[in-house]
Amino acid sequence: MKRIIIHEEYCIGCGLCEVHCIVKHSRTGKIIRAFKEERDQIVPGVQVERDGYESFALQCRHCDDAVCIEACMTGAMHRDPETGAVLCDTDRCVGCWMCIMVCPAGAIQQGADGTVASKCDACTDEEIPVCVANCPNEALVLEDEE
Amino acid sequence: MRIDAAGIHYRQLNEQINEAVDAGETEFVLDNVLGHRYIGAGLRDGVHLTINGIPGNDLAAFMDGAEIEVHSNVQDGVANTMNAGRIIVHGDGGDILGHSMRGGHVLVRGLVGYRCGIHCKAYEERLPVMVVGTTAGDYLGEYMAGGVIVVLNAEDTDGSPVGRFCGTGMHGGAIFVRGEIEEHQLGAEVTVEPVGEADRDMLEAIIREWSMAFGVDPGRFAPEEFVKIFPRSSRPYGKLYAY
Amino acid sequence: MKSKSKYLIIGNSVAAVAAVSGIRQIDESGEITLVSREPHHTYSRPLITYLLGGKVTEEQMAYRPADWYEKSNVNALLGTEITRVNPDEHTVETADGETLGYEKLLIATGGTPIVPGNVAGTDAAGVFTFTTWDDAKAIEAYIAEHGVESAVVVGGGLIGLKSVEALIELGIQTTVVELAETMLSASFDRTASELAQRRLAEEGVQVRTSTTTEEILAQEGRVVAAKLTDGETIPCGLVIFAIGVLPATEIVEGTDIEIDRGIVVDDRMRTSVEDVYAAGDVAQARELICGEKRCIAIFPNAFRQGDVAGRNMAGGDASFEGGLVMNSVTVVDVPTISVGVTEPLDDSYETMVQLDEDAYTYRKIVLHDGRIVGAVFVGDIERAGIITGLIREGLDVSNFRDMLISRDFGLIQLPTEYRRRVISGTGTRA
Amino acid sequence: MPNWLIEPDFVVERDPDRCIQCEVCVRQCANEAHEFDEELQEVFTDSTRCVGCHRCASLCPTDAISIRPAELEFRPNENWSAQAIRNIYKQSEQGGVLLTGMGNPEPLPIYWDRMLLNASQVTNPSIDPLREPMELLTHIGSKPQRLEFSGGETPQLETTLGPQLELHVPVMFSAMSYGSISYNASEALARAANEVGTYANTGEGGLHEDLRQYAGRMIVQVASGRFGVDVDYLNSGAAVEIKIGQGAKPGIGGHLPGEKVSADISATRMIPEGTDALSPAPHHDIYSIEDLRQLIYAIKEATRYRKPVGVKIAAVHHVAAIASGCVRAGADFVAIDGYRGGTGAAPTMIRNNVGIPIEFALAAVDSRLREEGIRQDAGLIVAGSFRCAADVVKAIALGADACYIGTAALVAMGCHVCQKCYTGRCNWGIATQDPYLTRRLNPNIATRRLVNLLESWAHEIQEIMGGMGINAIESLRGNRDHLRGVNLTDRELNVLGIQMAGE
Amino acid sequence: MATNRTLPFKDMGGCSISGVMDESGRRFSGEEIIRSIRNMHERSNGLGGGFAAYGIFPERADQYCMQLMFDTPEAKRETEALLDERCNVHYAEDIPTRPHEAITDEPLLHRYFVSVEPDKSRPHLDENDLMVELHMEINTTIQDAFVFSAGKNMGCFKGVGFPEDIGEYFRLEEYEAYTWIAHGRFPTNTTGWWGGAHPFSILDWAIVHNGEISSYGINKRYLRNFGYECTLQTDTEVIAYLFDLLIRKHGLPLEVACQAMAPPFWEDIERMPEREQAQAKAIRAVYGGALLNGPFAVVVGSTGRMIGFSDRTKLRPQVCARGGDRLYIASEEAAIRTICPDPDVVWHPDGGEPVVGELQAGVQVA
Repeated sequence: MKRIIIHEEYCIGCGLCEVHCIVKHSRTGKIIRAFKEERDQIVPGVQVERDGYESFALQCRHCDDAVCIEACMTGAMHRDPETGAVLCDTDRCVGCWMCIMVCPAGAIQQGADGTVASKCDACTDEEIPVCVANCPNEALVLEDEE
Repeated sequence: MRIDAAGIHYRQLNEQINEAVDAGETEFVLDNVLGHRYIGAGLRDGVHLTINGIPGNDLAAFMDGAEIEVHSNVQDGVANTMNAGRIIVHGDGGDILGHSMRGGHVLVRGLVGYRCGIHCKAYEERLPVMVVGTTAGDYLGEYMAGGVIVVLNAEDTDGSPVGRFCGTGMHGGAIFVRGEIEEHQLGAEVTVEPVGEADRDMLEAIIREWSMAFGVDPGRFAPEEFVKIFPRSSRPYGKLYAY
Repeated sequence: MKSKSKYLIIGNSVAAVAAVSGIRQIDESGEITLVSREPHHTYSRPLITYLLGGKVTEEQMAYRPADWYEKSNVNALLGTEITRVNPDEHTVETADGETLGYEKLLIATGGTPIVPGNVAGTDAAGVFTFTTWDDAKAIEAYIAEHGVESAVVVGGGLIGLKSVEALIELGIQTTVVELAETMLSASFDRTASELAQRRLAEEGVQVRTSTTTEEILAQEGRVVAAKLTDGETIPCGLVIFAIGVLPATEIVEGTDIEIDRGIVVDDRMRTSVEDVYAAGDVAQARELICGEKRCIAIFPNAFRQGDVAGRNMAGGDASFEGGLVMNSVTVVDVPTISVGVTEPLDDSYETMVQLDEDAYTYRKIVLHDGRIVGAVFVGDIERAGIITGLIREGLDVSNFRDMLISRDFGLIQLPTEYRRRVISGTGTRA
Repeated sequence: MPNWLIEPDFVVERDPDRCIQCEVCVRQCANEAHEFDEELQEVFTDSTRCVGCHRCASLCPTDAISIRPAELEFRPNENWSAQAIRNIYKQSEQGGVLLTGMGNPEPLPIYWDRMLLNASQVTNPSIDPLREPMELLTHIGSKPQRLEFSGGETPQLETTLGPQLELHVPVMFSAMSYGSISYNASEALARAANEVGTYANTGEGGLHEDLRQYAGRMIVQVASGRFGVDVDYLNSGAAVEIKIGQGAKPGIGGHLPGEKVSADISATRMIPEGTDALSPAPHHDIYSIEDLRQLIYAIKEATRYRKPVGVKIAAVHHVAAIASGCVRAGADFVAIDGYRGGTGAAPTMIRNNVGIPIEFALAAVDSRLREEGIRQDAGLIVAGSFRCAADVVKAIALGADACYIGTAALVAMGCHVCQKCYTGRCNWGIATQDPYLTRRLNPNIATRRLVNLLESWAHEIQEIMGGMGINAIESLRGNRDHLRGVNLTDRELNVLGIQMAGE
Repeated sequence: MATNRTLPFKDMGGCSISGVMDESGRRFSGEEIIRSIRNMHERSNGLGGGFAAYGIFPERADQYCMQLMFDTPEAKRETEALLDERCNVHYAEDIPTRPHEAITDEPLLHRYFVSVEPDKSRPHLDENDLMVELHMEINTTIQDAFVFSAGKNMGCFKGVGFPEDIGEYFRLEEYEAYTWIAHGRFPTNTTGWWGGAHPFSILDWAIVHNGEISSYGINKRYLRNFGYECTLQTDTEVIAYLFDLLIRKHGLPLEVACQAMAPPFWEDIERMPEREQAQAKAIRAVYGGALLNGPFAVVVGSTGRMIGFSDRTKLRPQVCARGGDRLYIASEEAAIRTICPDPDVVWHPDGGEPVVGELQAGVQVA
């Protein structure tokens, strides 16, 4: 599968990945409107962790042995058979946060309204996820994996 | 291996040494050396050269572990950018001895000229040590960034055993001088103190090493007779600029 | 013998489902027969309280899509109860007297709810346990039929709490009766329990602690009140016993399969008898932190065990790294997570705590021997999984322990090698 | 005391309709010009801190930021320029030497722009570089005056050619030390040189262990501080360059302040961590030309005559004589750095006022070496602000073997020529050691960009050569017939050794 | 080759120098100095070598020996016409040379033993002044003629090549002198011009120099105040003229002249005793234009005297030795030991400290 590889040594902590993730998952898809109208309603699926000079943008790792899928009591968390991405079916999610409890990367968040889990959807409808496409320093790279 | 250097060019001489070293030779005696340059340049561990005669400039440049014993004076530029090894000079040293030396020991029985130990620098386990038997010229230890220079003043010369501008631009290491040194002889970047307990053992060990090399009684030089010259700061020119 | 399957799975919940997928990772075609006493398509057991509370629909109960058995090539015998396992013959017997053969057998029968034998009147109508879809349907029907307005939930543990939540949703005045000094004492530490209790009280839930039910009082065969050991009598139209579950080991009792509290299994989920595996709430497997074999009736544990069992049944080589007690539960609107050891067991344990009572936020880390052995999160649960991961890994956190409790704590503070492995996404298990 | 005489160089404007308060600009400005006000939840900008590097504007996702020069006009005065006044404010406030970075920005003539190239029309054919070989391969090193062959039926070459550098593109990366630039920048230069088949130069900071894998395409420099110089270092590179001078600061040394001497840099320079790395103005073992010869031969001895040993000098008044001396002292190549050459840090007064243009220096040196019959004894490399392929072609036509580019390479990596390298706060992650900033330069990207640059220049050089009807760079090298001057005095044309346009 | 004189460059370069003086006045062959300078072959590059010898013409010790080079016979004719007009030529001959494979493109080399009569219209000028004037005039006005030396009982021999080859070419082993100075040259700008080699000479001053005079531009203009035309575009030239100016014309004691050229730092002056300080201040104040800045080591010859000194920070090497009656000064000790393997004493003089060899009391050489 294709996986977003994080080259943390090149992450500059700018946060453009978050910005573009928000835009991508906004209603309008237009950056200024997305921010002015919907900023509070979208939890970006990629979040930049910062500590001193170090940083990296972390989104769901779509783990091979995704413990969130194992822990999900509703079956909402599942692996997309086509892309291999781990996705959360928000229609089935009840917000039990078992996924948050087990995700070792801390890459799943409570959604903006607090009822369902929110996470990276790997931009499966894009050729390249927007966080990757807009990373100015190629700290995020989409790579084919065996 | 014994080589008669008379009448041969330095390049031939050094190539002969290098080829022999490549073939495994470790002991060399060079006779009738007279101004042959670059002897020992880049030579590594385990090689020992005895030089009879006056070697030319840049003796032991970039040397990296070999040992050289010279039974006479040496000319300028000895131990230039030397990394490791040992040089024993039974006579006097010229100018610019130990330029940018990063490691190894240079022991001189007599005096040394101007600008010796310039830019001497220590790094990790490498600690250059330069011992001057009698006196040193101006600019001793200029820009010194590390290492140890010891001036023994073995002949108790009148006045100061070092020249002017001693330690100018110094920002690391230490110079130990046995004898008088006046404020005006020192660079602005250094300060002087009596030798403390912390340095005593090291100084004694260096004195012993020199004394052994030349058959002198090490008891002649008591650590308390020395002063220590060391930099005030590792950043001497930090305030030179307007931003 | 009616049939003989390569793989026979007794149970239809998470462990069973995980076992199927585990088998299918290795053996795409070997015949799998799955037998379930309940007639339902595999459903999410924890959702029953949500179902009761009306938060999910029946359609949403499905743990796997409707075509899952088919797609997984599973022969599902739903509504079929197994009464007996005959390991020597490699067969099981159904309640209908049929015999099913197997090459590999998985027992994933889960747990049986506890109804205390020393409480009088538990046979009255309106007294329920609450562990199955049918329980939820029954309670819902009873409430509707009798216009229940108040209820007593016996047991302040997680099932009790989820039951209370469902009842709140239905507008039923609820009292919780808990034997211990605080609710949720088994999974939370005292501070978190008190926070949860306070939050429930704010929602009008009555909480009685350090007491329990002595007798269920009934009129016309129907519950009217619960009498507590402290003498108080609480009028109610419904009683739910939510004291806990016991491993459902009945079908193997009397066989050579070793039973302690549950069916004892090794790290490959094998019972003491060849070709018989057990997983989920019925199994007694190694616990991660103390290393002893314990029954840990929690969801992710069951999944993992089922997966390991399935893979091994299919000839794979999977190993269970040990169960870890952990719970995620939302108290009204306050999310909480607890993992592992939540209270120091002795002086050799250390704790780090950050508490804001008014905001209902609380974080606690329990350390032992330089490692995290437990944690509690109330209110702010983001990134709790990182701590869970550290507990699982047994990583020495001495060098960065002070950061653990910080709100800003993230993967980035962890040692590079560890975090790189996590970030790689290629394997989070040690 | 408040520094109220310091005025902003730039005004940063933020379009409130476009700003989405994403704080990308805040995080990208190492000078802290942008700040997020937590209370007002809004980004504000302090223009006095802006150095005009464009980092914020480049990364702003909504293009909400624009930067323009501060229009704080003094009363017009050709003599007392705003810069002159502000320099005095600064020095009277802080004392000390005015420091700057990059090359000379003063409005002095750029002679490349006054030389024009030739092309074939009718009388001789131009060549299509897309179809035909266009050879740029260049060898730099000492060549014998003539070759000796043994007699006999099949003549055998008797002369052994000394060590040569082999360039696929006649453009090399000039000396930029690890210390003056970041590790990532150093890595990118080394990798790009390897990919393209040219050379990068370590500068005087030694060679980082991790870069030794690229050393076959690196020139290792020996400067007055002798940082990182040992016999292994000398033998690791493709060639050794003795740095005597630098175009941006002829005659003076340099200081890498201790705070930049990190563990990694300390290991590379082989000096203790945190101490100033002081490069004295002279080599203290070179006070005369025969001393230079002494060092050249000391290095040749230490490398057993297997590496070309060259000398880099700044273009100054007697450059032809000096270059001749270097050649006669045994240099296998001479690199000359013009007065517009770049630097990480130099005193402003020196950078702006010392040295001569590389165009004249090159013309004078090439002519002199030819007059003396020693041109082929050494390669001739020129440096000092080559901005494009045409500059390179002109330099080669004037007589250079190859060019060194420094600033152009940095610009390829993202440098915006803000001239603040000396502060160590390069927002583009190039001239800094701050780990927060060095991450900004991903060496993979930087390598790619450098390779692209060199390859596109190579292609342009080939196009221009094709136009001249030349398909081998040997025929361009020193071929001043292909240059014509415009807007030059007779004296200038004379020194350049070229004819006037129209002649 | 006259074009070389108009080069807009000054000559720069590094070098080797060596000098030997026998203070007893005993004269010895040039073979030794050739060997000494040959030992430092590495310090020069074949573009210049030269010698000065003192006491070589005892039979004509009272006449000026003008040794000249001519690139063309016309220049020689023109020069001889001028000599006939200005002085009495007592004897003239080709300077003896021998064919040498390493020496090519040699000019015409000729010498004239002359004396000058006082110029009645300019009584303030003595014979030395007139000789200087003549020397300058030839150098500046006659194309392709150049004076190597014009002193009494001394001569300069120089040319393009390595010094040992030049020495052999001029058959120096056939001369006997009590002082020999020699130079191996490493110029950085010339394509080889015989006149550009060292020593530079005026009257009986001859000087060999290693280093570069950064103050050349002002030294040259300073000297012009006193009638010295620096025609050779070489920094070394100014040192020769400064010696002539300071010692001969201004009559300064040798130590003072040297102090003018390589004065102490002001901070050293400030520490001097009052009288010495006043003197040092005065010297610096008055002779600022004579201060030689930049690296140099020189050996200066003159009648009965050999002086070595270097710049005040000793940027160029200089080693001295004494053995018997002889004083040795050289760039490298090996060059001394080549001809004096076992000297009585070897020492390194301080920067700016003159080392002076003088004929022992009572010894007459000219």
